[in-house]
Amino acid sequence: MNEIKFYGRGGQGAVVASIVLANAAFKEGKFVQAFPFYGVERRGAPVAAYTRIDTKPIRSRGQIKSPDIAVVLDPYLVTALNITSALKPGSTIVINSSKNIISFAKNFNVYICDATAIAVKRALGDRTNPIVNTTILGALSKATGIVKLESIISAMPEKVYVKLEENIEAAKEAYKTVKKI
Amino acid sequence: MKLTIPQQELVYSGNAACQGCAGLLAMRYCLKALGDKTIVVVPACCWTVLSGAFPATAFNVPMFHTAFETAASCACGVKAALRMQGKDDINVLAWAGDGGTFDIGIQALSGAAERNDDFIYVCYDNEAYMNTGIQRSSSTPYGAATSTTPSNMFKNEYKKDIDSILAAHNIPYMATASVAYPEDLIKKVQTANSIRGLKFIHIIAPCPPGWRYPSEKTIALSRLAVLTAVFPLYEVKDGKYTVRKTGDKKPVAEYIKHQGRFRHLKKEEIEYIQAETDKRFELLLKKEQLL
Amino acid sequence: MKRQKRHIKPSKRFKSHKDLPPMSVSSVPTSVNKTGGWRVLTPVIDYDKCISCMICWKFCPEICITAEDKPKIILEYCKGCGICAFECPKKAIKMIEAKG
Amino acid sequence: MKLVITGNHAAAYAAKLCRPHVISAYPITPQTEVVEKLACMVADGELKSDFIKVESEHSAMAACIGASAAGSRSFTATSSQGLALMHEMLFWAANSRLPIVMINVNRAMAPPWTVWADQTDSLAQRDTGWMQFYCEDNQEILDTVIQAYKIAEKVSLPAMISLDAFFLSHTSEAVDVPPQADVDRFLPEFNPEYKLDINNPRAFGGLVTAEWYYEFRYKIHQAMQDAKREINTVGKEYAKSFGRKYSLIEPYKADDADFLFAASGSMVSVVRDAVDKLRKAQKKAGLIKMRTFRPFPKEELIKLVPGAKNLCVLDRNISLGNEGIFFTEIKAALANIKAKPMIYGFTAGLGGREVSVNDVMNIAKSIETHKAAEFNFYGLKK
Repeated sequence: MNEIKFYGRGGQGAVVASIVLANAAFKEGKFVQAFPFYGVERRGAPVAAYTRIDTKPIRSRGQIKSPDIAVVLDPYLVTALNITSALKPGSTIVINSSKNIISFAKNFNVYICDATAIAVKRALGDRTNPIVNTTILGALSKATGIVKLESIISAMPEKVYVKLEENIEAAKEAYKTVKKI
Repeated sequence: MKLTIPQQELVYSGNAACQGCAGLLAMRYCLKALGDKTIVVVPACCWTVLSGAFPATAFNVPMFHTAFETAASCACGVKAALRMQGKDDINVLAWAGDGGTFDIGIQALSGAAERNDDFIYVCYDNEAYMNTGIQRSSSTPYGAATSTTPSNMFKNEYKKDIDSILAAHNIPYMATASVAYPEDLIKKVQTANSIRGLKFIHIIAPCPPGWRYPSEKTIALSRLAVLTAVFPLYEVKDGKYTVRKTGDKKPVAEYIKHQGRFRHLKKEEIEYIQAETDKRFELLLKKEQLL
Repeated sequence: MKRQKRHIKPSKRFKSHKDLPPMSVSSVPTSVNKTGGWRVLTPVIDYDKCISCMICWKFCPEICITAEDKPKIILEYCKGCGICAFECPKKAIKMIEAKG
Repeated sequence: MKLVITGNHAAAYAAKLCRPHVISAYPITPQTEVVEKLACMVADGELKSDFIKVESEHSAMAACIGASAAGSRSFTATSSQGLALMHEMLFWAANSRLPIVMINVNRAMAPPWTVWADQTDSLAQRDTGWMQFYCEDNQEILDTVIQAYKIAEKVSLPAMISLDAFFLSHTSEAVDVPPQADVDRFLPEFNPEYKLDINNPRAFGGLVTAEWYYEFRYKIHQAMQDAKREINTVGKEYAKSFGRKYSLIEPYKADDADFLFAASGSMVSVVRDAVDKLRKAQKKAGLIKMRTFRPFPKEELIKLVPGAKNLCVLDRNISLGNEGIFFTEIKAALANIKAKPMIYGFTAGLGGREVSVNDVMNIAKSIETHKAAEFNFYGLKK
């Protein structure tokens, strides 16, 4: 079973990302589950969302204590929320960042991709609040291979109602530009 | 450096309000006006959550969280107790959103108004159920898209005229206010506080995620609401209307164009809003002359 | 503005039900939560243009601009809403793309 | 001094003697004389209280909550539909740990319209965190209101005192109304540690996540357990001051009884007569008066019951789809004890139907002659 935790801020689309990812895996015949952590969602405040993907029916619910994949939509959260403390050694971290900001990258597979630049270039969200969810999924697909890029693209229309084309292009670009550190 | 409003701050930073929240500013100004001898009663609304989770509080005054319908009835109980304890000098402020005032809490508010209970009721009006994710309320303006009135079925009813409803209760003082005019807002809260009985203050409170505009424009929209007469500033003291004159009205389109919640409106729908706005503003000016 | 009192981080204060008040009673100022991390854009004041009119202080929802001779922005709390920059009559405040 | 007064007026006198700062109530048959009497007492200057004439029961409880949170003793009274409308605010009061005392006249829930006695209205509120007392007569109404403030303010929980519509509310009987000075000595000033205080700005009721909500609920449960002790303690103190002793439950000729009744409300008096009659007929009958429903007196019940062969629980209520509510709770309390009597449940008197001594005798007979089922609708027009 893959357990993915999305770290974002209110308004960045972390919840939508978790659902699009689940839909994508579902289209590949997997059993899926996606849910946000319901707390104080405020534009800007830290928000968590989760996706479980498995080959057999998923019975456990509730928060994922130590995910094997972490997707960080806002690089500031890595330090603010001390993300690595919850991660098992050897798990994968995909960060929306133009530079490496994890000092002890050795016990994790760390990937970075400047999703903000890719999103803002296509006017996804606005300057004070770029929406990077679909973009980062492109990077996640390449970095972990848990779902194909095509599945993510075909899953998008169910949750992305505005600027679908730009979202698809952004995911493709992230898929190409994501780098392992 | 001369300040035009009191310097004392009774709200703490570090609260959980969204970036550019007018509701946060409105509370900041009201507590500046009332000072620290004030108890606040807050029903379910954005302030329920943004004021901090246990054990933190964004208030530097005592406050009580109460049920959605009960801002007015709970505040009435607080004030009655304080009076019986000989502490009648303590201000009681009922602080509710538009849902808690126009819809679910109107019965308790009407009761308090009819009894002329002695406290200030402030409605910070962001024109929808923002705390629960932007669902339509009776305060949502005609034409606006919300999560329950999507743009292809936008809100078809005009904003409920809560001010006239309160005025009809013949309460001693009522006023509208905007965070773009803090000096005016604070003066009105202090005027209200100098009067016995039920005082109602209705503050327009633009909401970046709810109205879909960039957070830096909160003050601009709070100003345009007034200048376009969509939300005119006025007072009603013992039935006498006093409307703040702001020169020639700006076209409503000036106000609407910044807001994503209106982006779907066609020309004739905006014209309808302009016509309605003009008609209501004319009526308000007539009330000022007649009453 | 008086310094807000330092307080223990909320979550560290209680160990069991015995430590809790009878119901949810809050007295720790929210200033223990540094909301500065919410920003995407950061306001920077150009003091050559600033005329200390204090309009930025007046319109800041987060109360994180100081009311002194020259206004200063307390970045610990600024959420980067951009109101100060937008409303400044002298255009003395710029929103830059950094946490600042 | 002794007065011949209705249950409603007994409640009003009791409230007055407790000097509530704030009364906030909405009229509803058959509670109206409570609020009317209090209104006159305030008008005549007999009672220094702010009586807020609210526009609904929901606001009645909300105003009491505001007043109590601000540190003032507060009182209200309601019945059936009004109590149901208060449901949300009953949780609000208990969870806020506010010692509000309320009279509830037990009246059947509509539709069909009815104004007569039935306990389902208050029993339906059993999980709201309110202590619940059921009174047998008008004296007990007055005495229980006074004790309830002392108990409530000690454990910081609200208390609901129920009395049967018309059988008590509108029935006049002799009631000893104690002098104000004695009640002032018995009932200390209300001075809560947690209240809205401008010298100590705190927020009450703020958001709590799964991290602590569970523990806050436990604290209320603990307070209910403490209340079991307090109810008996205050009941003894009341005997010292006023000569009438009260406790969680009250046995009547139960020590050597092999046939026990359990009943609550005004019906208890009728069962006392039936027990006396059965005793005369050489039958070892006894009664357990269920005075308190929350906190539920499980431990006391377990002490009283062994030795009895049959226990017959009378309910003027019904939990639809199950059975009488006291019946269910008493069975649950006794589930794991060894020497357990056979327990029978009888619902009777719904909607104000009379329950006479003969009815109780018939019930006893139906058990002796093994005609009774485990749960029975007594007096149903079949």
